[in-house]
Amino acid sequence: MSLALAPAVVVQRSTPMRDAIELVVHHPPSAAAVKPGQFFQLAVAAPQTILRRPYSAAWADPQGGRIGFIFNVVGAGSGWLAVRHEGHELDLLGPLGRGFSLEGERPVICMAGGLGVAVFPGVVQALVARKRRVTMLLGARTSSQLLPADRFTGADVLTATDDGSAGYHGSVVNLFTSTLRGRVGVEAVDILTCGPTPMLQALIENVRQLGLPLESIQVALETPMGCGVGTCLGCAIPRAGGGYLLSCIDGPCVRADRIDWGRMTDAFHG
Amino acid sequence: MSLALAPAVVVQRSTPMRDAIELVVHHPPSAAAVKPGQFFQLAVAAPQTILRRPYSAAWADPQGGRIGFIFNVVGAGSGWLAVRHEGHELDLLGPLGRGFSLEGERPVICMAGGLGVAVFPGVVQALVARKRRVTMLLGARTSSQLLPADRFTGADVLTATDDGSAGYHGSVVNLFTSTLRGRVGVEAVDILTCGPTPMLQALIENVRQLGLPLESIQVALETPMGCGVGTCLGCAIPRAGGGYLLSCIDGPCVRADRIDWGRMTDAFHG
Amino acid sequence: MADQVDLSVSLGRGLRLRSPVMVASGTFGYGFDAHGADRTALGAIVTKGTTPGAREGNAPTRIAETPSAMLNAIGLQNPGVDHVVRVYAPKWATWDVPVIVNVAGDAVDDYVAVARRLDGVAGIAGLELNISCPNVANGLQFGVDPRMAAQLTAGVRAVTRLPLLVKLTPNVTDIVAVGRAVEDAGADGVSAINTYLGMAIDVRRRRPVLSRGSGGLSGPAIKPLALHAVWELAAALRIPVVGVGGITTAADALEFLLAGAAAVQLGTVNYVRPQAVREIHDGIAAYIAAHDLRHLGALPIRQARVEAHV
Amino acid sequence: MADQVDLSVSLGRGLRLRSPVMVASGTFGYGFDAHGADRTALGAIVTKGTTPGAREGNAPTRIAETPSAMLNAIGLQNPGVDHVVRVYAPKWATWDVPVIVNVAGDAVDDYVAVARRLDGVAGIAGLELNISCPNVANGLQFGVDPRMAAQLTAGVRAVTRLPLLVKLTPNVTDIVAVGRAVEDAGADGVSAINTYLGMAIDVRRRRPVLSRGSGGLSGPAIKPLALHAVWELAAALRIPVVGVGGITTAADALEFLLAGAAAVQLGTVNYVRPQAVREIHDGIAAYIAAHDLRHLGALPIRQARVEAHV
Ligand SMILES: Cc1cc2nc3c(=O)[nH]c(=O)nc-3n(C[C@H](O)[C@H](O)[C@H](O)COP(=O)(O)OP(=O)(O)OC[C@H]3O[C@@H](n4cnc5c(N)ncnc54)[C@H](O)[C@@H]3O)c2cc1C
Ligand SMILES: Cc1cc2nc3c(=O)[nH]c(=O)nc-3n(C[C@H](O)[C@H](O)[C@H](O)COP(=O)(O)OP(=O)(O)OC[C@H]3O[C@@H](n4cnc5c(N)ncnc54)[C@H](O)[C@@H]3O)c2cc1C
Ligand SMILES: Cc1cc2nc3c(=O)[nH]c(=O)nc-3n(C[C@H](O)[C@H](O)[C@H](O)COP(=O)(O)O)c2cc1C
Ligand SMILES: Cc1cc2nc3c(=O)[nH]c(=O)nc-3n(C[C@H](O)[C@H](O)[C@H](O)COP(=O)(O)O)c2cc1C
Ligand code: FES
Ligand code: FES
Repeated sequence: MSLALAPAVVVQRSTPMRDAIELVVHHPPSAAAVKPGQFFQLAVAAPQTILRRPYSAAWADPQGGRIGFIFNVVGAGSGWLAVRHEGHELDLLGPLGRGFSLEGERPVICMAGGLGVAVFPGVVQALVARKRRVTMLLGARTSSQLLPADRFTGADVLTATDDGSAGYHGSVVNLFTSTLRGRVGVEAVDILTCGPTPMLQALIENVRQLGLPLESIQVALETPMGCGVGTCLGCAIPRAGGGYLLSCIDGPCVRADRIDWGRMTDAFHG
Repeated sequence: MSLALAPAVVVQRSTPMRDAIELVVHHPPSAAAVKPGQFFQLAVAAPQTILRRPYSAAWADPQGGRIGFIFNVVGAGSGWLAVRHEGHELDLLGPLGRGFSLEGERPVICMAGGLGVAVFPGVVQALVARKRRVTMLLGARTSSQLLPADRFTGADVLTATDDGSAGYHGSVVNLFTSTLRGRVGVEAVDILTCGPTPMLQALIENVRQLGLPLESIQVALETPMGCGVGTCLGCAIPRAGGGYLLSCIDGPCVRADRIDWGRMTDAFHG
Repeated sequence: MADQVDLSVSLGRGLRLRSPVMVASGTFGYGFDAHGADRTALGAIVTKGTTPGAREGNAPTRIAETPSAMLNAIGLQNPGVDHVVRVYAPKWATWDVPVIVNVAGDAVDDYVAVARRLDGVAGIAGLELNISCPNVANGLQFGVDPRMAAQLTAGVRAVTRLPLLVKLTPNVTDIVAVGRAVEDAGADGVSAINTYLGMAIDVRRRRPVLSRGSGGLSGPAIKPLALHAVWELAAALRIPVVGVGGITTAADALEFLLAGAAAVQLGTVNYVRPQAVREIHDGIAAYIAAHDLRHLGALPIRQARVEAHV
Repeated sequence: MADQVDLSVSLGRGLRLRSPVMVASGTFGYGFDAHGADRTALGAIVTKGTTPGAREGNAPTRIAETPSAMLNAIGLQNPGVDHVVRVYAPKWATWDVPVIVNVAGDAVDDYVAVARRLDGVAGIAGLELNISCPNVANGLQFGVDPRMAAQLTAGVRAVTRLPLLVKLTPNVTDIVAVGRAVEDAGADGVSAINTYLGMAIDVRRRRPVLSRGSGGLSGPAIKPLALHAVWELAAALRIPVVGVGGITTAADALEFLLAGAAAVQLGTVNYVRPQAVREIHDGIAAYIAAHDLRHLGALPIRQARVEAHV
């Protein structure tokens, strides 16, 4: 593992969709090393906090030595990140964890709920580069919170909003169920997904009902983390068959059949 | 006491001398209320800190509703203040404490060591407005760390530097001793001073040797503070005759004869 | 809507507060100096620790900041109980917020003397026995030993009809044992907790920062520790537990109320955000309204309890 | 100049470290996962708590951040002592930094079994008995009772010639009594301290954040508490005291060394700044050089001691 400990510099700050911020940092070694689905632990100097915060690389540009992060403000750490501007330094630790496995030839459905979309620009780009057929399903509360489709060049983009202000009126999981039925053969897709645990639960439920194999799904987990490198044992998630996986080193991208979804609900959604 | 709890806005940030920063905030009620020598407790959102930090109002402009603070970076709180810029908000609590007593007709010697100068622009202005004759003695390590003389309009300004790069070569206390001897009658001055405890100690020593009454000296103390309003009892300073004064409400400006300088040394300089 | 929520709370023996938000001993003086706090949101004021005679307190340095916390070794500087009775109590008698006097001393007799002197004095709503001050000689001795704590409580109980809180120290192996002991000895409630024994060293001067060497730690840093103590006590005691330690936001206060505290005290935060009393009061009201709980008594959670002795 | 300073330290029974900066149990795995730490600045690695058999640990949620600190309830997830002996020890035997195995269990027999299994195994430089884990049933029982702590220490002492540290819990009234007891029972040193019992409540979900309800608090918030414990222990014990708790900077480490610690362990900071080991090592060296002290033994201050039992 190559770990960036030198500071990266923020070279761009923007608002890619409502309530979200995108920071682009310049850090050539990290940009060259990161794989789609991997994350970095970002140091935050917010009052009273001590731990780093895990953020997926939204995309990387190895030539330009740049990485993008897309996030929303949910607490002290993200609040501090949100007021970083061009020229500020950011202390990255990473790239960390296992990204998505992109091997194979089957069509891919990418499915993002809310800020789960943050991981996908780079994933879709890599899949398209591998000439795989990609359908990107985006779910949000309302249309202004959707990341624009031009961030997924080469993919079919379908959207779902809770309020019906754009695309499918309803949850992205329901959109998925219909899309899957309509567009591709049921056994013949890979599914990559990231989003809130309830969305993942609903997806798993649906997939089971459809009789699809969980093996074809990879989820990017967003479990709270301590170290991000496997030493604190704090990011455990229930493993199918007993025991635990560490989401920072066995994940964050994990095949859905490796997770015990029943115990997962107890832990994160009871 | 009128306490400012509404946020003030930084309207100007500058570097009045080397290693120092001046923040000007807009807050009309505080600017109207503050007296020379009083201070504010400034909230800082630096990592791991919780307490406010006490800072003297360097000057106030009641008409313009503005107050200036001059400080250097010594730790987390001042480090955070140092990166405030125009448009940022600052949370002030104050004005607090007792300022200098400016009554009387005698000539005044103001004597500042290092960042102790921060309290004097407003003090000198008020003294000059009262038509008192003012001599401002400024001490610093080197010439670039002296606040420019034009901040003390109407006063005679004399400087001392440890390295001799400007004015008197030596300590401001030694400059004082010679000035006092040369310029004014020994019993006929009031002395207002602010600076590091060792400087204050040296001054008291000298004044005693000269046979001057300690009553003619007022010191602005910079004891570490908790609350700034008299409730934590944390800012005790040894009182002449036994017991303690609270530097936040009995001071920060205190007549030198009210302090037990022997016990003061034990506490803050042993 | 949050306006209609009933935030009143009873701490026993007729001591009824209109708000569960109190201010903690040593952080609000005797109620005269702290400005900016909105008294209409305040349940009660607990005064600085008060001893039979006046005390000058410890030599400086008395306080030091540490990560998310502060150390103090004030040493019970106070004007003595006579001054309190003669000068302060008559003023308190005109206030509409109850004042609880925090009582301290070096020996059982000191506590009894102060309590006796305060009994029946107009303007005094209750007593809080500080058996847990880390900053005076013997300060902790009563608080760490259940038997001594009970003796002291019983001694004071015998001379006063005032509502009686006992403030526990967390510097013990088993705080529940001390809590049970003072409950049995007649306390109407416990306040948990006082400060944690801590220390800071000035590496430049190569000596402890505080003149006494050690001091008591307070502030956000100790919140998880205090919360755990309150959770354990609330499960074990029948009398009300008043939660104290590191509360700075409404969410913090709610953690304590959910853990089973009947009321909370704000300490160190008073130094930093005098408006915290109002904000926390309103935040609690909003939460109760939003969760359709109607009153404070519906807050405590216990069912999630995993094990008895974690 | 700082290069010429001797930073080596002896922890007894032949355990000599080239640097007083160790990494604390549970924060560096078994030495294989933590990247970014500069091992040339490292005095020793203390492993995750190791039990006779493998353990899966507690259900999530296992960690939570609190002001300047974190709570953990990992529950001693570890691969068991056999795996350690077979897979890890041979690798450690090739390293130039000593590895100390942190030993845990539910009963005296567990500790003795692990210690016996590790005795004489190449690659194992010492043992640290974790008699203070708040996150498993019975975890604390040995640590809070001087007699049980002594029994456990003596039991392990009887089956191993390895250097033996005993890691104390701060969740006691009198940590010095426990320290004395394990010293008399044959410990070569004590590590002080393990985490403080704490808790966080999720006010949105109205239940404890951690699956176990409570957990152990670590990080900068506890530094003043740990420092006080070390100060007291160093004054009372003859064996070396290893200081642990909230150290994140060289100044923090120096506070512990000035308080009398022979060495320090970095815990939570390893998660945040892997380079802390190097920075703190160099900071200590620079301080010693600047103060003309030449070696670590000249650091401890005691003269400023104010009172015996503050
Ligand atoms: C591998 C990984 C990749 C991630 N990538 C992204 C990303 O690209 N964009 C993005 O916006 N967010 C991402 N997250 C989530 C992000 O890490 C958290 O939102 C962030 O740590 C919150 O920090 P805070 O200080 O702002 O909030 P806190 O004050 O720590 O918490 C605020 C609220 O958020 C909850 N929370 C805290 N941490 C997490 C978490 N890890 N997951 C879910 N809820 C949490 C808390 O329980 C609390 O309710 C990722 C998380 C992981 C583990
Ligand atoms: C009434 C009053 C008025 C003041 N006015 C000014 C002013 O106008 N300009 C200015 O630059 N400073 C002033 N000070 C000092 C200023 O408050 C401190 O420098 C500041 O609080 C340090 O905060 P920090 O977080 O940056 O440093 P910290 O990290 O808290 O401390 C850094 C170092 O400074 C020392 N220190 C901390 N507080 C004080 C203090 N109050 N006095 C002296 N040393 C301290 C610490 O012991 C430590 O060595 C004033 C202090 C008082 C009490
Ligand atoms: C400066 C200071 C002085 C204190 N004095 C007393 C006291 O006299 N009596 C007492 O029982 N508690 C005293 N306390 C403890 C507080 O009442 C409270 O229990 C403790 O600070 C924890 O709460 P906090 O974290 O909200 O501050 C004092 C605390 C501080 C910070
Ligand atoms: C996630 C985590 C796991 C820990 N596991 C152990 C353990 O297995 N054995 C042990 O003795 N201490 C364990 N500790 C305690 C640390 O070794 C250390 O004593 C404590 O964290 C205080 O130091 P710190 O504040 O520098 O982290 C653990 C601490 C953390 C944060
Ligand atoms: S976050 Fe520490 S082990 Fe995964
Ligand atoms: S700073 Fe609190 S009493 Fe003076």
